[in-house]
Amino acid sequence: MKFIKDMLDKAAPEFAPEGRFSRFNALYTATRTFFLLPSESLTRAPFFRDHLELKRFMSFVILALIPVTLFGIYNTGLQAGLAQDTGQGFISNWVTGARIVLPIILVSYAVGFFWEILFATIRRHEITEGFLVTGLLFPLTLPATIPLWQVALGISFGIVIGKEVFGGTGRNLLNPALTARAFVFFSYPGSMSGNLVWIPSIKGLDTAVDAITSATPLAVSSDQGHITQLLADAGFTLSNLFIGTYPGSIGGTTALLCYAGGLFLIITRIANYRIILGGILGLSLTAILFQFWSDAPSTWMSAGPILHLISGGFALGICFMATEPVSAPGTDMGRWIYGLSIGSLTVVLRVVNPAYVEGVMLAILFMNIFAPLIDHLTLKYSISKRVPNA
Amino acid sequence: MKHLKLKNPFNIPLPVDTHRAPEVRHATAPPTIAVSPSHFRYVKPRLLVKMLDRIKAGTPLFYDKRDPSVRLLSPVSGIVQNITFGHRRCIDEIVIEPSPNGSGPYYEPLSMDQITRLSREDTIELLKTRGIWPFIHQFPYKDIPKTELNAKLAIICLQSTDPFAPLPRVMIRQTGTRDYLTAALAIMSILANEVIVAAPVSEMPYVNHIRELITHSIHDRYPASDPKVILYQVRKHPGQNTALSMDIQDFLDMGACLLTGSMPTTRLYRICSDVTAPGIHVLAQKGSPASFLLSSVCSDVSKLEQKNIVASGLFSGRLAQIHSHMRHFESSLVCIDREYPEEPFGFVAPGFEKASESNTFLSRVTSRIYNLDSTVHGEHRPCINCGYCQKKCPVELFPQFIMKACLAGEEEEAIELGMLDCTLCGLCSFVCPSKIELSDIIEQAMNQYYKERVTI
Amino acid sequence: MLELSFLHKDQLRAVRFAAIVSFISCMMITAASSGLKHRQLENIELDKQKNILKAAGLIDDSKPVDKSVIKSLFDTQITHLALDGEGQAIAAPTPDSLNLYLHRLDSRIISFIIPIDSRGLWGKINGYIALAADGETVVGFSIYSHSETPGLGGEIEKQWFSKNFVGKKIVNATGQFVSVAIAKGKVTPASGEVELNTVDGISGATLTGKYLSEGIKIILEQYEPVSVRFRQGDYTGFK
Amino acid sequence: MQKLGYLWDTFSKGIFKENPVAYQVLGICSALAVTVQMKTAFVMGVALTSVTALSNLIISLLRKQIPSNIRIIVELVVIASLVIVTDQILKAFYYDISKQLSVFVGLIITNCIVLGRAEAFALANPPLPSLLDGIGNGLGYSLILILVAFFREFLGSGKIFGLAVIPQSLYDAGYSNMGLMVLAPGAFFVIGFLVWLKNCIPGISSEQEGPNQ
Repeated sequence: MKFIKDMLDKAAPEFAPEGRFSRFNALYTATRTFFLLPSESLTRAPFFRDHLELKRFMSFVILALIPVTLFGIYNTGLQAGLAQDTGQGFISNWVTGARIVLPIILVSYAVGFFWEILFATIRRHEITEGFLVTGLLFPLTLPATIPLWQVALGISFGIVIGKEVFGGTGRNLLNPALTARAFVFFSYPGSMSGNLVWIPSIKGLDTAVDAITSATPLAVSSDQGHITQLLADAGFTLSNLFIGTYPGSIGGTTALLCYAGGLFLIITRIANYRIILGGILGLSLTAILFQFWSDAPSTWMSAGPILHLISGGFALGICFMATEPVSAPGTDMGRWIYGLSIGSLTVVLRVVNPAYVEGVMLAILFMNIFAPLIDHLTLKYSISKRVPNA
Repeated sequence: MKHLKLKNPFNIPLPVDTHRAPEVRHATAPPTIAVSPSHFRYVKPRLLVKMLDRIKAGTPLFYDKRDPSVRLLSPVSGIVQNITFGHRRCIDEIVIEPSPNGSGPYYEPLSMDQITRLSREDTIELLKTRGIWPFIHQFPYKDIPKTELNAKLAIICLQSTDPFAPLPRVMIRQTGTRDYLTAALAIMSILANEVIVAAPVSEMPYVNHIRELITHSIHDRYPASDPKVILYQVRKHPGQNTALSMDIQDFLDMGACLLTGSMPTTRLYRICSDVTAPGIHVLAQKGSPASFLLSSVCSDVSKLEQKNIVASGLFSGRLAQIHSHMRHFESSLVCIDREYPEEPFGFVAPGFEKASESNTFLSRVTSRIYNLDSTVHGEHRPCINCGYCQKKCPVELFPQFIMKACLAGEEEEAIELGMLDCTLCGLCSFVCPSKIELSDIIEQAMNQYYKERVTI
Repeated sequence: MLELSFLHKDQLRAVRFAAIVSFISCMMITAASSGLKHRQLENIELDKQKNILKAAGLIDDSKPVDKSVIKSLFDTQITHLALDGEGQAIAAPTPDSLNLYLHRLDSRIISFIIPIDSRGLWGKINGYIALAADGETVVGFSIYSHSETPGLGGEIEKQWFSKNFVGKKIVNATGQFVSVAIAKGKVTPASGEVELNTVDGISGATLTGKYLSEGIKIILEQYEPVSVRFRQGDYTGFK
Repeated sequence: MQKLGYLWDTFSKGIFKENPVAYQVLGICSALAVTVQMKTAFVMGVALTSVTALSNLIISLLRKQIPSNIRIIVELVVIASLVIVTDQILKAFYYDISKQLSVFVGLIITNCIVLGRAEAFALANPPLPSLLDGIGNGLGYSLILILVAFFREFLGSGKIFGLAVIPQSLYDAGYSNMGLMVLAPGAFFVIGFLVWLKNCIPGISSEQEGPNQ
């Protein structure tokens, strides 16, 4: 540690305002504060500040995401192996998965970081930590066969259009990771949906990642039978939907680990529990309502709350995407409304809308847009409950 | 007696004095004392003394240009040794060297009977001539009250807002306190329709003999004893927003001045040379120098210069230079570490030893008293709307929205959001993970609004 | 003359001005409309002819085709017929009559072209399907208007998709009518679909395929009497 | 000389400084609809430019005669007639494009740019500057339209003016067209992006002395 500190101290004058690389001060500060948490002395009240700062705030989201990512890597390898009867085995699943998933994560981080540094340098502000989460969340929402250039383009769009055009972190209306995903989803529907994209081919790994046919649970449909039975026939039992060992987006399949991560974030109070609980509640209530009224047992309309909760990336969305504080409402009542609406919209989109069955993404983005309005109304309401102050 | 529950208290354990009767040290005469005009918020002072003037206790030092009848009197006799100026040439300190044989001003003592029969005009006149009027606060700005004001409510809390302020049990123990309190309450009920006297629950066993004077019991934790927090909890209609309040020591001094005819010249200070210890009570001249007070509890004051010396609490006080003097409303000195090492990979460290309100630190599972330090712990970042500030606001505001309105210059929106209810307790700034000076931004906006719109 | 004295002088002026301006505009619009009507109708007709020729496989849309080529090809090789419900040609089209286009080369019927009007995922799909004179083999397919998602359902207008249809049969091995269906994905021996009656679908656009399959089936069922006659070699009324 | 400078200013203002789409955010509706291909965008631009120029000219000529109480109606009658004639001409001579433009040519009537220029400029200025103002604003609109269409057609279909410019080998290597650009939201993003760029780059923007101050 001493060595790093010495090196950083030695380099400091070069990045100082009159130094040679003063333009890249943001980069220097980011590097330094990564290794050494800064601790400037206070000159104004309050003379004591909480130890929690944004780096820690964001790194705890990453901590919660690590199991999901690891499982995603394993599952990618597992699915590729299962589909092709090659190289099945615990170790080889990891290796195959890592060879497919790690490049996606690396590209996402590298390209996103480039934009962050560029804007921080031009606008002369610090590099913000929120990007660390965006850069990991985005790959987790993608299918494993996604071409890397589309990852790069997607994260660029998410960072630049989703965040920087509004003025950077703290001013963005939309969740940047989801904006990036929505961009790829609508721009390259061929690589984001359908049944060709979920399982990468191992044989083609050395040249280009190719794909093998497989459906996602939300795309399961038929004319007769009950949806639970249809899912089971297609190989989606409750337990593997919950654990996540089925083809799907890299991080979106494992409801178990996503909810565990969500619980961790609730306990550490990094995520607001109102959004997550509201989402689960809204989804369950709407699912029950649809189940009650449904006259089509073979569709997702009659799937019931449990199936809706554990499939289609809802867990990832509600625990990690919806809880992004900047694009969520800032009042407690607003957060309940926001969560409930996301949950309920998700089911509506899955059941009623025939084209975009993966409804979580659209539900969250839609409610992102409404967050300022929710804030406005809930603030008005809570002000009306107060004794006026003037 | 009603108990007031505090919604969002400060939860980090602070050292508590568990002695039934803590020790009180009496400090000898300080070399100099000072009065600070800039300490009185909004006052536009016009000096009435100059350098090397020989003055008596009770001589007016300055008056307020907004209302010349509001004057501040010298607490001691002596020679004006120095007048220092601060930022924008506002008068920082009027330093007085006390003469050893100077005696206090003597007014005619009043009996309880006379006090209760005073008219409103006479009371105000009396308080102004005896120099007590500037010690009364009027909400929501904590300005000196306007003479024509007819307050609906007055709030007196036996403990100052500051978590390190002298304990009520020490003050109440002093001789004559009960009478002074009764007299001061009588005066207050002339000025306001209703007077609330609040005491923290933990102090209740020690103030039994004045129990019937107390109307409300409050939470122990910071900032429950802030009169504005109490006001928020008890108020019923907007008319009560202009409530009056006084620091408990000033309040007792007012009673003493009326009953005995002379204004007490000493004040009780609590001095903590280390934040992890409860500190020591010191009775000293009003306006004593910080170094003088510290030397009475610590043998080697020069060692304390390594630390930040904070006058009047960690949350809303000021950074005191060791040679500066105590200001009028200040009643504590806390020494806190100035440095905190640049922690390697601090953002993922488990954090066993950190005093924090965040559940991301393992120290949250114990309730030990951890060392505090006065550093930022991080870097300034844009607001991410996490809502931690509203979880800490004692008057249930939305500090982040008010802050944004203030920065955007939307005064009306900020006021609609309840900016004027802000008690400036500093908990929002304390808890903010983006290290935004919320409290500071709101205070500036409030002051600016008051100066530009309310007073002319 | 109308009595206008109740109007103020200014108002009178305004009315007069408005009348003049309106008159001039009317004249201008009428002139443009009637003067260009002929050309416009011709354009609409030409567009329709082009789409029919495309379905019959006579022109390739990837290159711009000259107007005169379309005209001469259509005039010499395509005949329009109106049919009643039983598939009998009738002299004059009625509102319920079916439209049919015959592709003839040297008085030999090569194919007949049926207009498609189907439901899609987001809106209507319009196009033409051409069947060979044997009444069962598809020889051409073209879509000229739709509102499907580009890149997904929108692929139906692409050449690779149209080419899929060529050579497929609308009857099964035993000669029963089954229509042509669009598969969910690629048609493989393993997928359980009859290769003869199924074309490759568009990955990710299952619903567009489903609706279009249904649409084609409904249309072909309507024209089944015609197809049957072709299958039996009964060309009466088509000559 | 001064006269020429004034005329040039009148003309160029609409193209850059006070571009109706990028600066005043007018005429967005058609900009979304007709910019999938550069060809349609170009024809739409030409149609709008000619309508704006002619309507400005005609209204400027009539400006002293038009009674003020019916001036909006008169302006609308003039614009509507011009639009209908334009639409008829397109239908007769450029049928394919007119089919793609569908109702949007007809909707030029409601395009705020045309009526806006007639109201704001032509009613108060002599014919020549009005004509130039109309052409300038029309060209400004066309410029943005063609720029947007360029991005949308190039990224969305890999073509420029209908000619494939992205080689097949690139597609074989894994490249694919950006479907978002073909959808209407694609135009939103491109226009928003252009406005952002315009506001970022000093010199071509009059934002500094714009309505904020």
